[in-house]
Amino acid sequence: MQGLLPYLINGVSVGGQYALIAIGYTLVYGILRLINFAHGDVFMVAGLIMVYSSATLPMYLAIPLVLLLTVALGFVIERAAYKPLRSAPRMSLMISAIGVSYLIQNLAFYFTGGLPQPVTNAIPWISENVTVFGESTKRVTLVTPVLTAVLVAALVYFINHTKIGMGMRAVSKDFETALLMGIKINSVISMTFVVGSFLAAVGAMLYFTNYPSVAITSGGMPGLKAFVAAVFGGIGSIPGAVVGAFLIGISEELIKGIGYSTFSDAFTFALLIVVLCVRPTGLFGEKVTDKV
Amino acid sequence: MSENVLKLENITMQFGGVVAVDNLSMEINKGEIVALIGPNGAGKTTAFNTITGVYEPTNGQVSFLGSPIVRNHPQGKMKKAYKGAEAEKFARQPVLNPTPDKITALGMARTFQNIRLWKTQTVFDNVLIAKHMLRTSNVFSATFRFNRAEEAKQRAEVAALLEIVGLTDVKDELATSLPYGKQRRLEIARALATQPKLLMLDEPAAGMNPQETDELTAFIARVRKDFDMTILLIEHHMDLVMDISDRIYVIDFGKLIASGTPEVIQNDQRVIDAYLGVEEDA
Amino acid sequence: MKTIKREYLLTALILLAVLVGAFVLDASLPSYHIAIKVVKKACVYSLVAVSMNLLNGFTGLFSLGQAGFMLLGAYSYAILCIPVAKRAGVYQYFDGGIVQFSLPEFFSGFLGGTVGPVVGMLCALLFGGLLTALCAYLIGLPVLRLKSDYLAIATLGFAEILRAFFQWNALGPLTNGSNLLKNYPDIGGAAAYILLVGVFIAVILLLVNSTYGRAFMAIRDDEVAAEAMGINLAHHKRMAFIISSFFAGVGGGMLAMYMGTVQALSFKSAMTYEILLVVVMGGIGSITGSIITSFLYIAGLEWLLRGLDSGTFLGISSPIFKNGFRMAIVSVIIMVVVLFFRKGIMGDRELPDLFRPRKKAAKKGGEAK
Amino acid sequence: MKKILALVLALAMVFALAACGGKSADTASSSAPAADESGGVVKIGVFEPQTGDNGAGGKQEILGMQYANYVQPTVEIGGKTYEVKLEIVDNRTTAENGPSAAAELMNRDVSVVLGSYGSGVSMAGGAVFAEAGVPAIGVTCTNPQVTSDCDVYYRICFLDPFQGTVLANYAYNTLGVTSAYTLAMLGSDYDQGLVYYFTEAFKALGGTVKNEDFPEGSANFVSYINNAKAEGAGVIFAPVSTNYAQLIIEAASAQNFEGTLLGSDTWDNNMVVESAQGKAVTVDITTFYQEGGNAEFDSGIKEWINANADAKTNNGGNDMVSAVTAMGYDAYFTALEALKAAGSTEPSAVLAALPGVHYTGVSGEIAFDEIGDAKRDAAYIKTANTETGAWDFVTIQGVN
Repeated sequence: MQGLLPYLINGVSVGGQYALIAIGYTLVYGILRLINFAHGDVFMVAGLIMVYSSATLPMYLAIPLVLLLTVALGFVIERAAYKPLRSAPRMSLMISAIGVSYLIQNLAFYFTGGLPQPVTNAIPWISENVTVFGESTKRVTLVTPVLTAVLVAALVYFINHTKIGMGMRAVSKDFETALLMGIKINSVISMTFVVGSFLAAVGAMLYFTNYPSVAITSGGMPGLKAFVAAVFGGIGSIPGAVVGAFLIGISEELIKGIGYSTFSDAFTFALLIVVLCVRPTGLFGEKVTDKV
Repeated sequence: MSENVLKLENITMQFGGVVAVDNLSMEINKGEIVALIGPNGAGKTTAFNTITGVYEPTNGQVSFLGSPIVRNHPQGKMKKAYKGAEAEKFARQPVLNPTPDKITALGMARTFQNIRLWKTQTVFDNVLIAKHMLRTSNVFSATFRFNRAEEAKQRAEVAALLEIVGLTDVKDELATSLPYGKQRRLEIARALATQPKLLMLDEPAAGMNPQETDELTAFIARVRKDFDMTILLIEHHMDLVMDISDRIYVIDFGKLIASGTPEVIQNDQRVIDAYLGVEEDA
Repeated sequence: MKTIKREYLLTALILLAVLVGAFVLDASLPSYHIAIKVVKKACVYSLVAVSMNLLNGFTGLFSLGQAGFMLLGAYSYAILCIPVAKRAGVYQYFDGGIVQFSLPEFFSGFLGGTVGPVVGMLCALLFGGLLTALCAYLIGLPVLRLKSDYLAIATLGFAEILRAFFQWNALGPLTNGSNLLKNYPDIGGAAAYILLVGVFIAVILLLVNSTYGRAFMAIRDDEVAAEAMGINLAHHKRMAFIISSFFAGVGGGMLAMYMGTVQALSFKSAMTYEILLVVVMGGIGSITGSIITSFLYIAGLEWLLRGLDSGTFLGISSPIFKNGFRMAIVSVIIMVVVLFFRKGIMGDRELPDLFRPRKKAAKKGGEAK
Repeated sequence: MKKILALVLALAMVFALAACGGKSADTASSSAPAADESGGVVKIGVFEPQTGDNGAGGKQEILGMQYANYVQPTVEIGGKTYEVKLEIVDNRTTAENGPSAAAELMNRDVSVVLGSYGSGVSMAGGAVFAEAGVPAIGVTCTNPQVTSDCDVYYRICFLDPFQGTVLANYAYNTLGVTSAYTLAMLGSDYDQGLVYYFTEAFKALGGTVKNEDFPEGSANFVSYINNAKAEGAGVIFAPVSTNYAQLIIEAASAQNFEGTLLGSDTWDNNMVVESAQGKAVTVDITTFYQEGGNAEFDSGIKEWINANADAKTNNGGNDMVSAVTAMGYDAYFTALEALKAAGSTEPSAVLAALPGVHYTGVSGEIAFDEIGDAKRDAAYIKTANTETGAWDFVTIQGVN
């Protein structure tokens, strides 16, 4: 391995991208106890919307449009595919999530013709090259962690200090009781998806600035990795998801650095299994006991 | 004094800082019907769950037919946090913590406060599945039907059992389609199918009207007679408890406050206070 | 008593008709005909779907490791069956590989050229199943303690790890690394597949209707009650996991047979999702449902619905019939089933249930709600 | 009730299925002689991925065939004029979908098959073509085993051992590099095969090679580029699919990699070259055809692509001519030559005639050796012009 630095810089950048997706997973899991398999695909669709909108609209219109449409997509998915199953067993909900993921991919395939869509108009400024400590990288690499930190801070404030945030916390603690207390469960859940999708859209814009094209499978791997990050950090915990994402991003790049790239994905999953078996609640998760 | 079936010694169950069951000791002898009563939240079901292996008690020992089956003493973090008594009594003995199925296999079967029948199975199959425990076949002999004789025997036993409990006419119905009273009865039949030596009923009359409760009382009495059964029950319905119990244990806030025959309990001031509440300055 | 006999008779007749149909298909059509390919692939999917149903539907363990287990079975079959003479070509980058025998050839040495290869192929299939079962046992040690969705994601992870190992060049002399394994024999036509899969599914059916199958269903319906009635959860879950994996491994071996080539890349999590959705559409807990849906799904996707992708379907031409439309339609159908017909096409009923007197069947269906 | 309805529907579908199966089988046996009398339609099967990882490449290859079909929609066989119809079936890139896609083609009674982009699925389909005795002409499937293990498979492109060696020679002799770094996707036989031959040849020349793999779905190649830099590699050889090629170019540019990125025929794609536009990278590739090699073909196909919106979309949104498109075009005409030589639309006759076919296509002379491979001894080397975003011709390179 050459100096550690370029790998660390890259790991931080990758971790930042995972973090924004991981928060979406962790929020939804915290409230619905659902692994939202479709979240990675929402991320991909956000990338596609960015490609199309930035090709036709000026950037100051394109970015809000991406955010708006992605948020709408997240909202619609929840209303259409998860809400009708609220009283169904958890397995049905998860199957529905897998079905939605399958559907989004196939629809995206149909509309793109299966071709990766080139990112022609990347967001300026952040896509330029800069030099840090003598290592060359894109500016987005540096922007991502900062923006992630800012968004997480905003999110934590939102959850701790607003009424709907309080609702989210209540629902994640105890679904039935929250319902009895007069919390509007549906709007809280919708809000969760809105927030998750918003972050996914931001993540997608940063992520695809780094890469030349959006393929319909682009969401799969980042989605899965981000999920692992969320579990690693303790699913349901926002700081956990962020820390987990950075740890996974960095360790992945280090593994590539020491020449075991064959197992860079396998390592992530192995880590997941070890965490699940040794400490199922992750680094920051709370313990839940089942009642008999 | 007849043979001792179940014996609890100093059972304590502490969740975090809350002591749900505190130093509970009790005994059940063969052929008895013993009731464990107490106000809501007194720790009855928790005690029940420590006996059946659902929870691992923080301290204490449970013996069944003379041999210890569950045993624990405060360990790890609990050592410091432990608020109960007799922390050292079992410290030098090995910890015993079998899963619920092992305890059932020893001859102790239970029912649940909120009925837990297998909802996609018929009445007959619900009872038959409980016989699974008694099989001698392995998965190969069962799959390839080398266990015909055993299967036939079990089916016959289940049919006989359903006949005794009066569910033969509904044996092909889905268990969850039965009326409430029959579901209770089915749960008891299911427990009996494991051929237990001790039957443990967790609030069998919960949610029943007086008439159903009367029927249940008669039913439990008949079970004791027909199966020569020893029974431990948790119950709120005082009529039922007073009717059929030989002895009663009363707990409040996890602690045993009284024990004895129904007559004794009925006149015990502490029990009356626990149930009716006591004025602070009284 | 009389009605029971009638419904089993009808079921037997249908099964017989299917088998005869397969023989007729084999006799009347060339072996490369699409109908035969569809039947073969659908058979394989049936077996794999049923094995998944055994775990997810009957035992209530939500596992997503199916593709990994199929990978193991497929590679076992291929590695054991490639003729020795062709190994140098197949393992072109690995000096002919380290396995230098072939089960079909080995058995034809003393059982003759007609029976021997078949015995060899069956042995390879069973070996693949056993290896998969062993692997499932090892994987099960840590992961079966996990609860529903964690179990799903852990098994998914294991499947991906397995795939990485099989593609690893260091194991190339055994697995051929990222390259294809091929040139191994196929066992026969549509009828052979139907017979073989029929036998395996019959075994699963026997298991499900045995005392162990009932115990599995008890665990699915209520774990706490099952444990309280003396059913050892760890033991039974592990057993279901191992048995399901065994059949997934055998199914993987048959998929290899059907495909003619094996490459680890095919066994992605998308394959698991595909099979899971087949199981769901057929009805979780219905073996008949899994089989019927497998046939409908494969026939539709590989044959009947191809028109949706290439411009003309059922005589209608439309510009919207372009590439990807077929998959889009299929996934919309899947979502509709998942959301509005949650019990799938069969619910938890089997073929004979359909011939039971209407009233009772309806009652059972109604109550299941 | 709903369930019974569903079941009835299901059964109906199965019967319908059986019915069409039977019908098409009948026509299979009777249609061939009937066509001879009226001089009807001859069908050429197109076995290509339109979906999956290789969907983009497959579509560009189909474009060449479609254009060829547009240029030459008829063929004279045995004194009669036949209309040529392309039967396009999607093999979804992966081997498990190969057999059924191939069988579907057989079901449509094609006389000869063209394709596929990607060797793995070609081998999976090859078994079915061999069973049916229908000849197949590989367009850009470069793995030696496609033809060596299949009697009915021929191909018009060069092979991996050749291409790998050409690239090694080019890197060592022309670029003067002694240390190479290779990057291949884990699980892709195409990538791994080329890397193998490149490594063998490069080491034989006296160079050192470091091999690494990346898992499918990777998007961040920065660490790999860093590894290459750490190795002091003068070239990064990455024979990967177009999507990864773009990502590698992107990462190499971001990390200021100063050596040369070496690509194979898959890189000959306008999206790849566009992603190199405006970046400080050197990208050299080998391919089958260089735009400008045949002016008439170039202008013709550009006009056709520009007039056809679907074609343009499939070509990645512009009119740049990829080598695979030219190869698809040549494959179509090679097939027509075989049909003419056979004097019949019977697959068996076409198969018998194929070994003797000679055709001068836009990509050069096409003739087959005894295995069924094209006799080709030269590859085009192109470099990406980072200013214009187009490929510039460098040289024609042989093995020696």
